[in-house]
Amino acid sequence: MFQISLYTALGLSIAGLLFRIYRFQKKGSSGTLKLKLSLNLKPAFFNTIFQSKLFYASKTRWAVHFLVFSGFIYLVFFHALDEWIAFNLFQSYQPTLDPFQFLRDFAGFLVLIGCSGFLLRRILNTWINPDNTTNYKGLFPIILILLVMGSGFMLETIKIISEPVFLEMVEDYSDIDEDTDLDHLKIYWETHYQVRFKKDILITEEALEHGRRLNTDYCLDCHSKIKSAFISKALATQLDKPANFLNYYRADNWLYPIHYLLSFLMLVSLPFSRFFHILLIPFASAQQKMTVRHFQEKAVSIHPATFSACTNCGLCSAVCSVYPNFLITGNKQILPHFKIESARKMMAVAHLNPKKLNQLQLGNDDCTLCHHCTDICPSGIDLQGIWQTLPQTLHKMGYPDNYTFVKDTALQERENKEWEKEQADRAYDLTQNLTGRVYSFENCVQCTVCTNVCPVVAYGGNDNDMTPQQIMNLLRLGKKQTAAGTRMVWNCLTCYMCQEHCPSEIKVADIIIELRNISNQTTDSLKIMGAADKADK
Amino acid sequence: MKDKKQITCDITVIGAGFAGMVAAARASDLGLKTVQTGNSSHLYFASGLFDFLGVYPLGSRTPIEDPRTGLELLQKEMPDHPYSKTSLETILKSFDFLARFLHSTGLNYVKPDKDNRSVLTAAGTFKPTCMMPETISKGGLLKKDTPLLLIDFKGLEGFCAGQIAAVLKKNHPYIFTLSVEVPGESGNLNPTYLATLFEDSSFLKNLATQISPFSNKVKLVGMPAVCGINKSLDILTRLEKMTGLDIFEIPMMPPSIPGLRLKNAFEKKLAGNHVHFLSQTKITSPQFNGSEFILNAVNQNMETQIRSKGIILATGRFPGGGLHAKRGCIQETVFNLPVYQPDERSLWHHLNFFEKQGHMINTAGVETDIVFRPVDTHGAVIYENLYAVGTLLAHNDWVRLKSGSGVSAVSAVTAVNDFYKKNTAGL
Amino acid sequence: MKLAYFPGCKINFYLKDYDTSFQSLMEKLGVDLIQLPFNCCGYPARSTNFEVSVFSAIRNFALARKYDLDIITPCKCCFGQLKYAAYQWHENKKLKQKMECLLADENIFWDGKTKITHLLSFLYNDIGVLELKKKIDHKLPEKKIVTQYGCHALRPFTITGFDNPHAPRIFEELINITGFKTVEWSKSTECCGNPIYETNKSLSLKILNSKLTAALEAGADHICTACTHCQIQYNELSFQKECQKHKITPVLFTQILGAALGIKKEKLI
Amino acid sequence: METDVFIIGGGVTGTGIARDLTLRGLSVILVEKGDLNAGASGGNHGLLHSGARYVCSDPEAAIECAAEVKILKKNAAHCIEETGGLFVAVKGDKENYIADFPDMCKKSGIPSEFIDPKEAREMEPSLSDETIAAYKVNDASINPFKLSIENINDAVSRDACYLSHTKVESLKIENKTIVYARVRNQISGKTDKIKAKTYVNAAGAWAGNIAVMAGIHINMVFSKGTLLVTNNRIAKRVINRLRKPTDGDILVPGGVVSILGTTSVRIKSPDNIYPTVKEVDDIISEGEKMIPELKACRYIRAYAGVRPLVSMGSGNDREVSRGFTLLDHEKDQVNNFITITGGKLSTYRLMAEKASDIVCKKHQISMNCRTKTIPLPSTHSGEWSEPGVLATDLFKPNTQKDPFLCECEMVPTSAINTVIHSIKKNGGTSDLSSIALRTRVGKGPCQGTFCSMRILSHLYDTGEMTNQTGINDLKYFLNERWKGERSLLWGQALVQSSLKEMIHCGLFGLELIEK
Repeated sequence: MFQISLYTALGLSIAGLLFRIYRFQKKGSSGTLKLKLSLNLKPAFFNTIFQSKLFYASKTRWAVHFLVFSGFIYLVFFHALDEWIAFNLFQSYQPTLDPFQFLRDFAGFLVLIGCSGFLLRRILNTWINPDNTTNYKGLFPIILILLVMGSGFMLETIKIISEPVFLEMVEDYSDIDEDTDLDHLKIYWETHYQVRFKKDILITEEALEHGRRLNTDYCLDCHSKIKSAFISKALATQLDKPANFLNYYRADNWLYPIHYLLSFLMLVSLPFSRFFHILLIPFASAQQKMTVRHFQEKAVSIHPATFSACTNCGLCSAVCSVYPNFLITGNKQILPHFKIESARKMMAVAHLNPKKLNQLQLGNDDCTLCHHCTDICPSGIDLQGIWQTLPQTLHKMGYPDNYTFVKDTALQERENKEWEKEQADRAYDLTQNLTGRVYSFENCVQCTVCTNVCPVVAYGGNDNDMTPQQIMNLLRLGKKQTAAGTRMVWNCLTCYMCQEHCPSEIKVADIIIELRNISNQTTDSLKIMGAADKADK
Repeated sequence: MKDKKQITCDITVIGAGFAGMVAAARASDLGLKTVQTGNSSHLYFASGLFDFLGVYPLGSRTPIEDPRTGLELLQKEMPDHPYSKTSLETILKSFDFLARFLHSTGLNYVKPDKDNRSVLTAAGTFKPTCMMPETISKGGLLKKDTPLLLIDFKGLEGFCAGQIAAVLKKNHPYIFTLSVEVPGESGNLNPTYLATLFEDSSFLKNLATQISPFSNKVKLVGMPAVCGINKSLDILTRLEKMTGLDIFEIPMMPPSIPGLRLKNAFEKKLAGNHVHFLSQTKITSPQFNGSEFILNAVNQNMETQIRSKGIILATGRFPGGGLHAKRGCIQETVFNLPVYQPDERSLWHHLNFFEKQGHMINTAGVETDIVFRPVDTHGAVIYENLYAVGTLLAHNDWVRLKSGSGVSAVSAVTAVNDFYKKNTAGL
Repeated sequence: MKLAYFPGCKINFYLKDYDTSFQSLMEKLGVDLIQLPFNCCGYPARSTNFEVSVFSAIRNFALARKYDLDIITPCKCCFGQLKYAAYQWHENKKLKQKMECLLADENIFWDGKTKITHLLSFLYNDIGVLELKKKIDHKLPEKKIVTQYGCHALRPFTITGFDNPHAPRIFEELINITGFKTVEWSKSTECCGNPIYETNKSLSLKILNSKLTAALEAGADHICTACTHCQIQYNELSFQKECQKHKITPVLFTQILGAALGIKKEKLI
Repeated sequence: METDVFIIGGGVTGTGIARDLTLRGLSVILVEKGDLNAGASGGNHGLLHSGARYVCSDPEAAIECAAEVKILKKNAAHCIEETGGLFVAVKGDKENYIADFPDMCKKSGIPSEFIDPKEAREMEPSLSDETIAAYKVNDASINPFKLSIENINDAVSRDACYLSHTKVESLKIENKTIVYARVRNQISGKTDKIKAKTYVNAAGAWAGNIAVMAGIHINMVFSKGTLLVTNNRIAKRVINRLRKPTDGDILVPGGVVSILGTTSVRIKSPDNIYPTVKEVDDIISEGEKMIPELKACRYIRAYAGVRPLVSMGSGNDREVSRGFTLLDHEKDQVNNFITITGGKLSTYRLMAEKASDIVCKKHQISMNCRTKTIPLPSTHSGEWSEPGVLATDLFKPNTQKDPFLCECEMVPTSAINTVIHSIKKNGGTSDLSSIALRTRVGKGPCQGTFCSMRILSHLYDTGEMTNQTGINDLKYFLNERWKGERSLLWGQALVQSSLKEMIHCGLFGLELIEK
């Protein structure tokens, strides 16, 4: 029974692993995101064993996380795999002997504290959390661990109080045959090992004394006192009353499979749940980070597996340079830990909700490539690398940046769109509204000085359409949207030469910049409309 | 709440047009601590030619040969004209100062000789002027019947060699034209960019090769005034060497490159002389506390309080913003000085745009005493150390008289000199 | 003297040596820089969303205000943007109200008093050229160098008030004390082309090239920058084929001044 | 030259008649001493009256209008902008007029709908807050230049012949019929005889002068109207002052500008008229009561037209009927000569129809008028006369290939070339003025400061011009512009014109050039 479930679990888990890897490779081969072999192992090692990056990012989080990590590792080697590891390492190893008996409990204890820490944080600061789906995804492993631990401790407790288990041990490890000796040992174990027996035996000094001697003879050298298993002991004292009942039904026998089945469930879910980050973080941290030169040479490639290393801790968003953009526009897709989630989905299923993708494109446009997110990411993901490659991918999928979008849409299309009205109605009172007020451009005397000092006009060549002063004229002629769509407006360097040189002191550059604002809003609404249409289809 | 600042100085020049620049130049030259406000970009409208007196009396069919004789007559007949407040030598002195100052910046002007020179313009007409950049000077020596090559550039609007040739045909039968294509430029070429191209030697070579074939037909070559922005003379001489021909520039519509050269020359040098320049800054609520002026120089983000002994008002006319015309009347914009002007708007302009007598509005302006200090209606000086110079001055239709630069220069220099004389003791 | 150090976004990843050299220069001049969790100056958002751009800047001001510090930045873009935002904040009541509400949500505020200064204006106005000159102990060789005034500090003058926008001087004066000799060139106040590098690379590089040619015509060995973006743009030299033909190298002002002040090389890169 | 019908005058009426007759199969020659719309057809609001304006002063004219407008909106839609119109009264306007207005409209069958002043101000934010009453009517704006150009083009396409700059010098009369007309080309000076069966005098304000050549006296009354063009479009709709028609009480949107008018001044002769400073001031001070913005806004130019009215002997010209006058001179002992004058832009088609009917009667042609039914075709040479047209439909993404010659109104080189082509096709000369007539050139804020020079040099470049007349052409063109500017030169307009003077007099010294 145990064997079967163990091997099926192992099989499943390995199959899953292979499946994930296969998927990654397939995605990897698709365009910009290629597999990259150049590894740097040092950071990978430290970040895996000591979670160094998390340590720099947030001490408390590191502490909590490390409790779970260390405790869990111990249990894996000195409890789950003791037959292969513990016994071979220490000849004297016995799960029931100190220090191992104590350490096991202690490790379990650490894991418990850690996990409750996780839960606590998740309950406390909810804003940092992504939407519910990932929330649940984050919870699943924690619950599972807690269950495993719980079942483990229960199992131990039950064994402690169980009479049958006691008798079996007596069978196996002693040659006591007289009832009196057995009774005395029972007395001793009842008092010192908290075993609960069906019928009470009256306790006498010498019986107890005799029991102690028997215990030293037969038991002590492979079964330490249970006070070292401090948690189970505590539990055992709680289970005083139902003890007989439990013993009668041999609770230990059916608790044991629950325990290992839960553990096997963990094993199976490894490739498919948040557990996966245990393997992915080392991998991600091992990936070589992008440098300026990479981008210059456009030799950027992110391994898709790194996307999945994200644990949605949200630390990146807390340090994001364009966080204020999110505060005003409210587009979640500006924040890194949302972006990577959608990016991951996009990689997984190419047909993500168009609205979402559009949002992602718009959000990602705001990124200033300040590298803060990559610096802080505890999973060691090269986030900036991703942001920098994302536009190409999105463009391929039909979500170009605004510049390209405007370049490819005919100017006539921009005039007299229904949204133009609402945009006109939307009071520009928060901006200077230079484009809306005649006096800001009517003083133009057509001297073309602005045009003459404009570097874009000078070097733009065939890429030019309108000159700055023609933009002023377009505005006078009431063609705001046309003006907003011109190459001039979008190629403008914002070098303010025109404005500084204008004899009529017209705020030429400010006007052009405001036009680009308007054009961006126009483009956004065009895109959103387009995305909505796509979504309907 | 704007950024507040305080400056104290000897003299403040309000206005960064031609007159303003001359005043600032003179002041800094005399070692006065100078602050200048205004918008220097109006120099883009300057032809780069310095007129003395081109036409007198108004209505005469032809320009005058010798400005001196014209001046004498003018001083007799127009006692209110700025020139009548000064003397020939002062005028020549100020021209001389101007030439020296500009020379020190590497912008060479030819010294005026006795007679006016008539410079060929883009319209094919001749403009009587007194001083001109050396790059233009050879155009002022244009003799009848001299074989001439005119160059224009494809895409440079408002300048066509054929047009000038057609207009000149009567007196200059031997004119060849050449339309140069600028490599890699299909469409509209603006003068400034074209001028920067001249600073690229490969472009120059290319141009030379296109001109050279004419070297056996002509001696003289005329081209639009776009021959480089910096070191224009060097570039021109290099081109002359390459082609073995005499070459001159022809001034054209604004934005004018000779004007731009002036702008750069003045700005660089004045900045070097530590003239504190507040660009695009307006003077509001000027006050006089008996000993010094307290000016509020305001722009978008800065509010600078200037405490200054003297003020040179060189704000120009309507384009410069020195004068503002309401529907009914004309006002001076900074000190709201009394403005001499026609009685009603119907008198401002003639029916004929090209009226030789000129439009009455062009004689409007600020009236001053002999050192160009504004006077009130009774002819009394308004402020001891307030001077008005340049086109702001009344009774000077500079457009028709072709006397713009002359009046600006002489008034600016005289004013600064006067201030200097009176106040050096205190400095 | 204490100042809040506003590095700007790009410096961290693209131009670490500017970061380090700037910091060690300030250390040398006895200025201690306080690192605050600043966000983007808002310049990039200026052409997409006016409100965002202003708010980003104001949020930084508020942050500095929290510690009662004035801000210094080595980046001309950031300088210009922060100035610009401050101006808008003072001009535009409605905008101001909205910003104040948003700040209140994070319980910070700004009273509009925080000053923003750029490296150059700081050295020129607050330290003073003569003061610096005294400190210089490692005169540099007389190399010909041209200056690159970044656009956004210089223009619009009526907002930044950095220096005479048509004939600026302070950069030259500051460089000339190091021993390097500045030479006149036509394009010192013109844009480097970086703002459109991402969107219209070819044009951006054309502009860069035109500047390099002009610099060579002027006979310069180096181009000196005091702006993150300009330097990043000039660093293109080493990536772009068409630029490599120009025998001219961009240098950071902080590095040459640092060297002149005798700061060790490794603290400058 | 010989033809069926000889038409004098290239205004909307003349061109309208030309089209009407060619549609009825007659051959036509049309002469114009200047160029298209040189007279009142060019010097008006470009307003397509709903008729409401005349409901009290002249009801039958009002009814005429209403009927005609319907037809035009159907047939000449591409020359018309359906702006809709408002009649608004402000504090101090005559209460009883306001009160009677709706019934009077009803009487003449003109739809008008009362709107609450507040609502009116929402529709037209520029309206004064002292607005006390407002009525909605279906006025529209029409582009008279395009109208004439399209009319004549359509006629020419049916082998009509249009001679511009051709003046009628005399009419030769033998036994009660005109035998031929002697005409002189104003530019070349060549004279020519034109024989025709019928002679139509559509010379508008100059109809009297023509009639005299046939020894007929028409008692013409000339009423000058001055109008102002603003720098930008101030109102979406036509805005009329709700009161007895008088000065400065209509604001008509013309594409991207607004046109404010008008005055009515009795003058002796229709020749060389120009807007005076006083008129301009009057118009503005009246207009600003209705729309305060008009006080501060920048004006580009002013122009004047002459209303040719045939007097019924009374005093105020506004009393004289705006209905047209059609005279068959048979009663004056000249059988093949008719005169059509007066009337309004809105009713030009009707005038043309009525005139043509008589002509056809004389030619024993039974065919009825077809302009009622056949729409006016749209040709390309017309569209450049439309304000801001380029910026909308004809915007070329890359003007590098096709630079603007006129920056203010964005007229590219290609447009100038097409126009030059069409001028030459109609036997005209491609000089600045005739290009300006057919395009927006020189109509923008700079009023020819820069475009004049640019286009001139383009003409030389392309070899359209070779002799030295160019400078005189330039001077003439600038002076024409000047007539429109001088009366409203203050503020920024004055700045612009001083710049113009600096360039063309200061630098080029054009004032010293002799003809």
